[in-house]
Amino acid sequence: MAKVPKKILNDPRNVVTEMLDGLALANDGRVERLDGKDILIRTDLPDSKVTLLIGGGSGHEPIFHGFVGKNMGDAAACGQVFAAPSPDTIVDAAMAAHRGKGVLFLYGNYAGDNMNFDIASELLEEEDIDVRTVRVNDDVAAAPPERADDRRGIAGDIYAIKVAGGAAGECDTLDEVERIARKAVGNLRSMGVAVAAGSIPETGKLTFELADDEIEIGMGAHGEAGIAKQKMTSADEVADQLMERILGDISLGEGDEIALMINNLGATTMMEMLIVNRRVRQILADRGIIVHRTDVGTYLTVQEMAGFSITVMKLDDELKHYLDLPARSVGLSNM
Amino acid sequence: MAKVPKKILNDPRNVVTEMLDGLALANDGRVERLDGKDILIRTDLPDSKVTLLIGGGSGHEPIFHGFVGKNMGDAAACGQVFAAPSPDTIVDAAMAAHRGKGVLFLYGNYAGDNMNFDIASELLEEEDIDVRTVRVNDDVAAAPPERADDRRGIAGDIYAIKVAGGAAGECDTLDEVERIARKAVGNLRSMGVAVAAGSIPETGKLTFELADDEIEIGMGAHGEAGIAKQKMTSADEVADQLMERILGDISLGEGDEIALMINNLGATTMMEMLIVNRRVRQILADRGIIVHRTDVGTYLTVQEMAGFSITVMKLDDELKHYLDLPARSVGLSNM
Amino acid sequence: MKELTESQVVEMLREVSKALIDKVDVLTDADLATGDGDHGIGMRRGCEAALEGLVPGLSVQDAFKKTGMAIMSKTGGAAGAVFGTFFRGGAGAFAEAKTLDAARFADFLAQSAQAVSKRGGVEEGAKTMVDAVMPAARAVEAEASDDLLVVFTAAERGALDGVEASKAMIATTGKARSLGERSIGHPDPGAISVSIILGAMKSYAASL
Amino acid sequence: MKELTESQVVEMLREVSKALIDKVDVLTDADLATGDGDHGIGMRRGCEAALEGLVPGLSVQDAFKKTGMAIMSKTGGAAGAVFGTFFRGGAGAFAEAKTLDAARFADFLAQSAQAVSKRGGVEEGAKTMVDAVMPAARAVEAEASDDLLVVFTAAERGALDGVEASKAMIATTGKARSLGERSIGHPDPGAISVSIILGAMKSYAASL
Ligand SMILES: Nc1ncnc2c1ncn2[C@@H]1O[C@H](COP(=O)(O)OP(=O)(O)O)[C@@H](O)[C@H]1O
Ligand SMILES: Nc1ncnc2c1ncn2[C@@H]1O[C@H](COP(=O)(O)OP(=O)(O)O)[C@@H](O)[C@H]1O
Ligand SMILES: [Mg+2]
Ligand SMILES: [Mg+2]
Ligand SMILES: [Mg+2]
Ligand SMILES: [Mg+2]
Repeated sequence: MAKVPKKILNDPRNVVTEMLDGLALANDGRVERLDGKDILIRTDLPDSKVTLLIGGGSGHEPIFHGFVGKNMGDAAACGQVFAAPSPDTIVDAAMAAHRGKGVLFLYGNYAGDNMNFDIASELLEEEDIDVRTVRVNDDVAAAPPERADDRRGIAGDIYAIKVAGGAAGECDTLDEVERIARKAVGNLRSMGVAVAAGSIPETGKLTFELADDEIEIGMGAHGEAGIAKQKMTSADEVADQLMERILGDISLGEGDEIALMINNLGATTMMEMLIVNRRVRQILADRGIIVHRTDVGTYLTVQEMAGFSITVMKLDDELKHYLDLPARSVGLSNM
Repeated sequence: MAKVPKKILNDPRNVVTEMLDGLALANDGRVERLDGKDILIRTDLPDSKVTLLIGGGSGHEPIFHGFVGKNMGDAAACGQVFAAPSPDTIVDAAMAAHRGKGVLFLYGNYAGDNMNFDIASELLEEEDIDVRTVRVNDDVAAAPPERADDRRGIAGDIYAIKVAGGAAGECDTLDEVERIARKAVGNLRSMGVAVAAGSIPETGKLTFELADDEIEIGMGAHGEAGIAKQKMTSADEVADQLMERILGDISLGEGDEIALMINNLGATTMMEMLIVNRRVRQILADRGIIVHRTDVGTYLTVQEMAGFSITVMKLDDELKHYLDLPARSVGLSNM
Repeated sequence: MKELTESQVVEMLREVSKALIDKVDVLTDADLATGDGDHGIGMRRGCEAALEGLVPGLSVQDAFKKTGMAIMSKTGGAAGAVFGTFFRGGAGAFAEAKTLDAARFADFLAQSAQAVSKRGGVEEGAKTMVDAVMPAARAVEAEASDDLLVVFTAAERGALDGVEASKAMIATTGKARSLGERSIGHPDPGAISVSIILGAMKSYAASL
Repeated sequence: MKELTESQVVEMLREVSKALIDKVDVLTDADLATGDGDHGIGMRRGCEAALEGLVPGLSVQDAFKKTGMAIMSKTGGAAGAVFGTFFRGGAGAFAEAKTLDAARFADFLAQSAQAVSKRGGVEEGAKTMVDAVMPAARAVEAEASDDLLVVFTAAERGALDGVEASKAMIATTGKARSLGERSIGHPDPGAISVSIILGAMKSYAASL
């Protein structure tokens, strides 16, 4: 097995707690940890609002803990690295963030997350809190369209959070927020490529192996297998492969508008992503697809995995409105 | 020599051009490449303003090309990877961005940048354009205080650009913008630590070597040697070492306010930086130093180098005002 | 022996927790092969919490429930939910009981098997821990003995058969799902944990 | 031979460019040892641009200026500025000249040495290409020959001595500065480039 990355850490078993402390401090007072739990919550929650609860395993930085704030998540329930949060964490987060109008759970579609959030949702119903669930399943590599419910949630999470967060900020009912979040998720398609593995600090082991000249097209956000291992190839060819799959999965034509995200899985240079963006834009321009906004950066990593993913969200006026609402957090806009 | 990172690129000799194309496209119309040159320039430049020209070698992502926009650089002159831009590039950028009120050159203090910008400045004077130069020299590891002019510019560049950009947006005279930029630079101190090397795409070679259990404290932004190589140690100890040097170099006491940046040199996880932030905040709290704002992210990399730097800028009301002005660009705030 | 006292049950569940903690590397490697590599450290985290709660004086039912709650709240991930459910889901079989005997254990295992299958939304064949729990429950049922060592031995045997059988399965849930055919040949990590749990019970009974 | 015609000068500068391009790996490795590793590819970029501009019909002065301008605008970094200055800074020595002879070349080298030292803000001893240019200029002066092969040979010799001497120096400018004492033992990459330039001139003269 390949050499494990050198890391500057204290006790590897405490990474999540120490990280959440550091994150709360980095948020300049806009969020805090809830009673030392693995929960980040807004300090500026209005008295009455529909609550957006996000969450999932840690280690996919800066998601989820980095997307708590106005017009984003109201709180995040954080698990250990690559492990869904426990039902208690989710329940505690939901109860603390609840402001009388119900809670939308928004998270990536994984067996572990589904089970833990479902248990939490059953417990919250006993407390008479209205809970709805929307699962992000944007990874087109994970299953064919007819089994879209089996698809994983990857970087599409961010656009979903941004839209749902905006809706939860402005809309009056849980029904409405759920409807809009569902529309966002239905319009999201992503796919990634990995060139090198990431690791879990506590095990110190890389999560998969790739030969020196190999890449994996369609790899998931925990190193789950993708479509195929193949020989390293050019940026243009990789962009072509990913875009062919993505555009083949959603109806997009001349004049349609999209949001476009190129997300760093960890150790990839921005240079690579910008070079890929150049090709992606050529492909989109050829089809007359209009890019309303572009986000190139580090939004959902797999620790130090090298590689990137491309996300397309088809837009309408409503989605555009909520997506573009201003928001500020460690994971989003730092300046 | 260690294994070179796998990269998804096209021709390694064209990385800068392709990257700049991709970057201009990622900026959603707010910047463009100037006539296919290695120059990015705002598309929304007002008719009359003091011009802020930034620039330097490429490969330190997202600086400089990612910081062009309102309240940031008006244009960026970009060199090849780790190589200062040529005088023509600088002159062309300055001429195109000049709006009648003179040009401030703001860049990192390196022999190559100094010479190329100086030549450009001589050429621009022949065109009767008023040019001033402010060099960022925030790296306390590079030389003792009495030789501060020998210090390199590292992540302090970003705060300097942010302050000078704000000043160039609001102030009427080059004198005033220069004064404010100089104050920002005088108040900046940074220091970094490297745990693994980055590489230049065109050579495919790592820029230095470190043993598996070694780190280099004080390493520069091109892999220049720092204070010392030492054995890998804990996040808290590394934070202590960097902060001791930084705080020993600037007078900061009870009640003083700072901006704090923890900058990813490339392949480091956000987890590591947040854990470091936790310790940094303890150190600052012990001294009663107030953190006005925190920026934890990827602002100035050395390609896929692993490691991070810490930057402190001492603030007064004027610096705070310009630092906090809203700005949006690929490198800054993506949402 | 025919039954375990309350304090023996607590001791046995402590041995179960320690056995899982001891096997952290085995579980890590198994999960690296088909998943994300965190199954070992997840079970360790849960079992360390269980050890804190497993103190003398607990009833049989509470000892199982406490173990399940610790795992459910500290392990996280898929394993937290399903192993939490495993220990809690069948604990009703011990309601009011002052001892653990073969009949109640058989009941526990059968109920737990139903509970995890429901929670996970999977039947046998999906390459999960359900593939170890179900055969273990059937083996206990078939054995129809009232000797606990015999019963635990049968349970471990059933689980180990399940681990073996899981190698040939194509995962249809969890992180291994995306491997598709590439998951063939690897055992399911959660199934291995089930065999460790039941094996530790057997060893405890044998040690009495 | 005593002089080179205009077209021979163009040819010679083409050979100089090709020699630097050929040595890309040597220069990369030298710059990796003390700097950031881009000196080789930087000189290659500049020299490739120079080759495009070095076409028949250029005057002696223009051939040097064109070479300098190509390097200045395409190499970038410290080398772009100093080697651009090297070729341009002394080119005035060839003003109006129809040929390159030893006296004019000595003049060129002396003026260039001054120009690069001024541009870089450094004297000898700072571990830069100035440490190769200055001894080369002095060697040519000392040689006082009118035979170009002799002159170029002396120039290369001076530069190589400078490369050798640079090993013992502690860098006080450029990216090697921060190495401090750790820079001792490594030659300066820019000094190596100077020796390659002058060596290519010698080889060209020898080939005639
Ligand atoms: N839907 C499911 N139903 C039952 N068990 C499951 C399900 N999904 C996963 N598991 C079990 O969980 C194990 C993985 O646990 P773990 O690695 O700790 O969680 P994660 O998959 O979240 O990383 C699998 O080996 C499998 O036995
Ligand atoms: N101040 C200076 N004056 C003269 N030459 C210098 C100076 N700084 C650097 N050099 C020369 O430039 C060479 C480095 O060139 P190069 O690697 O291309 O540029 P950079 O240092 O910008 O990466 C050094 O080896 C040295 O000879
Ligand atoms: Mg997991
Ligand atoms: Mg350089
Ligand atoms: Mg796992
Ligand atoms: Mg160099």
